[in-house]
Amino acid sequence: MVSHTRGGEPRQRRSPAARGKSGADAPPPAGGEQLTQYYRDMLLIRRFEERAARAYTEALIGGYCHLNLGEEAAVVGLMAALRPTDYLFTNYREHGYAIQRGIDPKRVMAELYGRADGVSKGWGGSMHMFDLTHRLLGGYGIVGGQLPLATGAALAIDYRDGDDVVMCTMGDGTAAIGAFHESLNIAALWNLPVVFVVINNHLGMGTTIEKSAAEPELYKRGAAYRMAAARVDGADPAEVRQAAAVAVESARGGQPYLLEVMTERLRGHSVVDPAKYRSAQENERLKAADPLHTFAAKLAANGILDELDVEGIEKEVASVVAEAAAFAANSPSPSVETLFDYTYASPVPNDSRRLPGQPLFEPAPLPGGASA
Amino acid sequence: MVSHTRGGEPRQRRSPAARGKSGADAPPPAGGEQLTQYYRDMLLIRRFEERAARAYTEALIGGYCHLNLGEEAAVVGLMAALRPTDYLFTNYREHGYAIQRGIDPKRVMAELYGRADGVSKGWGGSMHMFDLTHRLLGGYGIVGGQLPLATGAALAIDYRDGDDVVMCTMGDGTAAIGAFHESLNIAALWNLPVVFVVINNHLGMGTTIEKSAAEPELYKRGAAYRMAAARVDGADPAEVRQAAAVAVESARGGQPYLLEVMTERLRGHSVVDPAKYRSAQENERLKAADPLHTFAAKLAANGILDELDVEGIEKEVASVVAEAAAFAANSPSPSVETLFDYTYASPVPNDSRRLPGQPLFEPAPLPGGASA
Amino acid sequence: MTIMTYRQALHDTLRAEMLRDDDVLLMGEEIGVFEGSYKITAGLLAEFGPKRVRDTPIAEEAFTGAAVGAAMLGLRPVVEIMTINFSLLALDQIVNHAAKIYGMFGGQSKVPLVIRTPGGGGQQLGATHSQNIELYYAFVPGMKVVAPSTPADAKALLLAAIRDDDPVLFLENLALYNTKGEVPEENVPAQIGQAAITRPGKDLTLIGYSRMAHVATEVAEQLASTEGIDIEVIDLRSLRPLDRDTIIASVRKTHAAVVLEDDWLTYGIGAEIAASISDGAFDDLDAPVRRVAMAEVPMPYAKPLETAALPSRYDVITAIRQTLAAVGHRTGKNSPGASAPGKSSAGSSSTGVPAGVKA
Amino acid sequence: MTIMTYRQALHDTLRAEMLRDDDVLLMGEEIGVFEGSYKITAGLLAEFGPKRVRDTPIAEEAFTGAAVGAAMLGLRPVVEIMTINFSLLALDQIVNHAAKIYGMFGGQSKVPLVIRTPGGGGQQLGATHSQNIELYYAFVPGMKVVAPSTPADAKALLLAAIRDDDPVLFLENLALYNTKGEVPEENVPAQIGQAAITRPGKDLTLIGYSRMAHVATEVAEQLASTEGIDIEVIDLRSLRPLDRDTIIASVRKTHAAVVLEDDWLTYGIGAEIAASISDGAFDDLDAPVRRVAMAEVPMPYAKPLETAALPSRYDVITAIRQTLAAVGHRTGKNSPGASAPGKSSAGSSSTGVPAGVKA
Ligand SMILES: Cc1ncc(C[n+]2csc(CCOP(=O)(O)OP(=O)(O)O)c2C)c(N)n1
Ligand SMILES: Cc1ncc(C[n+]2csc(CCOP(=O)(O)OP(=O)(O)O)c2C)c(N)n1
Ligand SMILES: [Mg+2]
Ligand SMILES: [Mg+2]
Repeated sequence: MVSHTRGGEPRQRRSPAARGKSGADAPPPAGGEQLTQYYRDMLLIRRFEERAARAYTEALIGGYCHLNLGEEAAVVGLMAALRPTDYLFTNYREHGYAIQRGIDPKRVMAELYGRADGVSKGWGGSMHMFDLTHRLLGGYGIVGGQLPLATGAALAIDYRDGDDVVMCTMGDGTAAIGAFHESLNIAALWNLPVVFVVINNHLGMGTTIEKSAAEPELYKRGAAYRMAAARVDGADPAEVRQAAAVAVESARGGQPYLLEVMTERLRGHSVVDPAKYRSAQENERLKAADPLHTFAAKLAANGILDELDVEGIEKEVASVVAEAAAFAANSPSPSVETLFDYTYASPVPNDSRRLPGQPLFEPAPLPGGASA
Repeated sequence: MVSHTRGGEPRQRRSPAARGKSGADAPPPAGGEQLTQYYRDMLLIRRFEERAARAYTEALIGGYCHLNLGEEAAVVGLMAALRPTDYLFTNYREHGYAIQRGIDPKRVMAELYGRADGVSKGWGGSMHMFDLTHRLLGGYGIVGGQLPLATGAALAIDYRDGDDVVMCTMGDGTAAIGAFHESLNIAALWNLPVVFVVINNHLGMGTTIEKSAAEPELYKRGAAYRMAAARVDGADPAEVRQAAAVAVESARGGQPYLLEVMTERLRGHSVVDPAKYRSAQENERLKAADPLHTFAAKLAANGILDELDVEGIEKEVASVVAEAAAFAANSPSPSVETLFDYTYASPVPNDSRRLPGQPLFEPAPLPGGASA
Repeated sequence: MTIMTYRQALHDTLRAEMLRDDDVLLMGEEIGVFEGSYKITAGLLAEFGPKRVRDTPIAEEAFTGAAVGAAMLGLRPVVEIMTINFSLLALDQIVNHAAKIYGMFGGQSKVPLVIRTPGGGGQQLGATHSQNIELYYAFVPGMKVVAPSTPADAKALLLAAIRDDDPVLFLENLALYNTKGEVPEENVPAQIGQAAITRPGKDLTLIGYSRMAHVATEVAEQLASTEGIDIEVIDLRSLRPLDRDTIIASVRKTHAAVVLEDDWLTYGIGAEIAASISDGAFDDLDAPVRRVAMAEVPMPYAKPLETAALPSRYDVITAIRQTLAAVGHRTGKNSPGASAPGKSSAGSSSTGVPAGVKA
Repeated sequence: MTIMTYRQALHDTLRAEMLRDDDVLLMGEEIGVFEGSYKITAGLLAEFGPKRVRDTPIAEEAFTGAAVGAAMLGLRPVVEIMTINFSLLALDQIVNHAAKIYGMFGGQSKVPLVIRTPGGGGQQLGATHSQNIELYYAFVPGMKVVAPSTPADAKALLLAAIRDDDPVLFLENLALYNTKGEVPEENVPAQIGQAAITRPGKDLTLIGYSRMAHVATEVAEQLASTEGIDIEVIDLRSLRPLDRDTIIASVRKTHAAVVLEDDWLTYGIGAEIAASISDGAFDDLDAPVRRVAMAEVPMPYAKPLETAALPSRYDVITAIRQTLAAVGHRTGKNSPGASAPGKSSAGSSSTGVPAGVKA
């Protein structure tokens, strides 16, 4: 189901020529093949994340590691609504998005391992994946940090009369931060081609949405900016894709959009969080609501997917994930020689290239030339 | 006229005992005497500000100086709705508020002059007036800076089950800043006794509200936090007072409130702004809409105020302002000896008390005792 | 005395102060139900309830500013900002409001506020989560900044911070939470604004704070036992105010100094320490003050790069050796313990080596 | 060469770059209809239209962050933050995003962004509007920070900043906008990262940036004519990267240095300059490096107090005199121009005066 609120008229309506067909309706419902592909994509994310969790316990991955477990349908549906030339800004919980944007899982896993073949050459890690060719403009670790950036990217597209769209995803807890307000206001004020997507798993880390938002129906906040908004169930990739397509085409037409996707986070906030704050019964509910299973059941019921297909897909996916892990394990660490290579894009004199043990100035040589 | 939007139910309704009579309706309409008093108060602000503007041109006042000219009815009506024990946080455009809170105009003018008898001992100036006994908890120069502070003051009242209310005023341009969003959300989430008041003069400095807010009907933003909200015409002090009283009693009952007061800024953003960006016709409109004259006319029409009264009040006010200026002119500047007295409230060793010309360490005495 | 972790000392002190004074309340993200990102506040929500242990929305600016406002009305809020990196979002409320309100209004309103926040690095958290920016607070008049390196100081300085009437930035460190040490039973607050000589010595003054004060003591003990080098260790404890007297008095005795910091070298905390020593102990220094700090890069995620960018014990020992060698080279004495009466110009400025060559 | 104000040089350069490159756009509060709080952008909205001269809402964090995002897609935004005090609200977008994006993603995305903002003081704007916090940017790897003191440098450095592919904090100063100087017709960008010797001299090195570089030159000229003291003046121009080589080479020649800054002394910009000199020119310094800076208080509004808190020409002259006296006291020479070959320990550490006594 989808609930809506209407946005105001865009102040400066773009010519369809410049912005592409504007305000288009939802695409035709997905057919069996496409639905099967969605399932395959969801399963890939599921198995990839499970493998990442294991690699973390094996100390092959470090730092913070946040997984998309339970949000597979949302990730798949959202990414399916984007053109390859559209841009994505997201947060630290972005492995699945990277894969769905078309980045080879090998390079995603290699980044988690901190290797030179990773999408960010090992400099970013789990929270900071970036790939220009697939127009993933970054996972960001500062809550809300991606919103102003996405707004600016949309401004650049608009500035050049391009017809690409920027999608910016965030969590429900992120809707409380100032950048949310400032960014949505500017995007609406300037009719920028951007879709803000709240992945509402009703939890920050352990804080529920009721404890972080005075208006917990977050899509309703669009009204504060005369921004069109909707809420959609995130358990079904086809539904998500339909709602996202409407949002994306609205943005393409010069009307930014706020889309709220209702999801569940199957595990802790990050791989190290045991989520003790959840009751056994809550965990039961989560198991039952697992979108991977409910979606599989739906496809089975509609005769689109049978036991055998599922097994086949499992095998496929398993080998993709295994290859990714193997590739990551064999990829070299970035060389320490590169430590000073990414401070500045324009070389500049007097840039510091000193290691912690090195002096600021060469010590004067000792009398008799004995070295210190 | 007043337009309304409803807030949600307070999550945790306070006991009337703890919070005082909650959600009271507007007070009875003001009688003739009270209306005359409002007029007197408005005129005092008008003449005080005109005197301040003159003193600025005479270089008796420095820094930035923002006046309440055109907003007298809003200031008087809002302050009339507060109990003496309620708190006010406001911005840099606060001379009139200080006077209406009951602070002697002499001390307000002395602060503008930067003298020791000023409300902030000359340390704050035009933008930073503070007086604990009259519960003016500060004018603040950073746009939006007062909102989190006011929210926290309301938290302290709530923490101690007090039944005072905090009023926090701001301008329309301030509604675009992140602190607005963060503060209103927290205030509504925690049912804090605070009223946020937007003085909408439809201008930032030269930027119109239409260019700074995607939803220019700012009171509607209350809905994003399930916060009760209303908009009122700021040209009539009685109307403002009625609307403010509703807001204040709602807050006292544990339901924070967003009140938008529509006003006009008769001159530039600050005394040095010639407001070239305004058309002659716009300036004509402003003259016609001057609340001081419209309100006087209204009182005259209702036989509450005649020529003579007006003259009498003019005389009264003129002498109050003249005394204030004289007092300020004769008040001493704060002594340079006090420069290091207000860095810390709790004395602490090794606090720096060095003037710019003094060395960090006493220079070693010269051989033969010649001094450097 | 009991042995406990730095984390435990913080937890117990928060609890003790909340029991002592009803005006003390805790605010921050995930400090209640989640029991804190680093579990400092574990159990306190259960004991004191949601009124005094407040889980806030993710809104650093407003909840920190709300704590300032509450402090203006006499409460004594202790705010937790999950890591110091996120404090940038609250900086306006801290620097432009908390630190200004007492002075800007002529001393009419105190702001008894504590902001607890950990710095760190070495956890592979990447460029935005590995910064040490205590400088941003230590630079500001009106702020007080303390940085305990031991469980005992964590307790004593937290007591002092909570009872102080000014805004105090209380710097913790991810790498210190699990370190153990003796902590006295009694609740005796430390004096903010004073450094401590944690190891007396005569050959060289080694200065650090927070994690690096910890490293300093370890290295000093090691060099004493392995090479008979007698190092005096100073733990700054308070970054603002800064206790220059203790530092200068030490260097006037040892004639040499090495400063350790976990932040970036250029403009970092160590710059002020080195500048102050070079001024106050000018005639007593026998070698340039050496600084050991992070490499000046956005911190990479990959472990080998992160390790290379962070100061190590080996780096500290190198700096000490080179500094003692420089002392010997100027005083003529070669025993590491040598402490000449003062600078000799022998072969110094006459050695016409071009300065300013980067290593 | 034409004579024009610092303001005019900024205005003309912005205009010239917008004419040269369609990707250059301006964003900020009140820069269009209001023509800028300090009128730097006067007339540009009329000439280039609202698409390239964007009045933003009062939302420092989002419009600065939006400029970062636009720069990631190849535009070259020039943001105006009305005064540097308000930049605290955008600090997360600048420090955690603009300065990190190139490194954090392994060099995949450039951020060609310029942030123009004036510092200042002395305008009676009070505690929150009189700060000089360029340190917050100069401290951060990934940022470049320039601080022109003359109209010519305002032009040359702004050209360089706009054409640079990294985020550049371009520091202006309220007190410099109306100062005049010669500006070349040609659009020749300066080299970021290099200081300039604006007056050669042999007796003492006087170092400043922004307004204080201006003051330095004036004082040097005055002392040259009135007392025959020959001062070498260095204008840092770039705070990050910092050109230590130029500074050290000068001090190795003059043997004495005084550092001028408009920010607070403790942990201020001058701390790094003093620390670097004391290290790199250790054997050549004949007196401690002296720093002249603001008093460490929240800036009061009242004129007499504000004046007392700000460094004056008189303070600078006092510092120079006392430093030259200290040189004489160590070198035995008393002529201000004395430049001994290096440190002599004569009567230095033997003078047992307790150090660390605050003035
Ligand atoms: C500014 C900032 N504050 C706090 C944090 C720590 N933090 C990381 S994730 C998180 C919770 C975010 O919740 P939500 O927005 O719902 O996203 P989710 O993790 O549920 O996808 C917090 C508080 C941060 N990274 N940045
Ligand atoms: C954070 C911040 N940004 C910018 C400014 C500069 N400034 C001072 S007042 C003002 C306009 C405010 O307009 P509004 O909120 O409508 O209040 P008004 O002056 O109209 O009463 C601006 C941009 C500031 N003081 N603080
Ligand atoms: Mg969430
Ligand atoms: Mg306004």
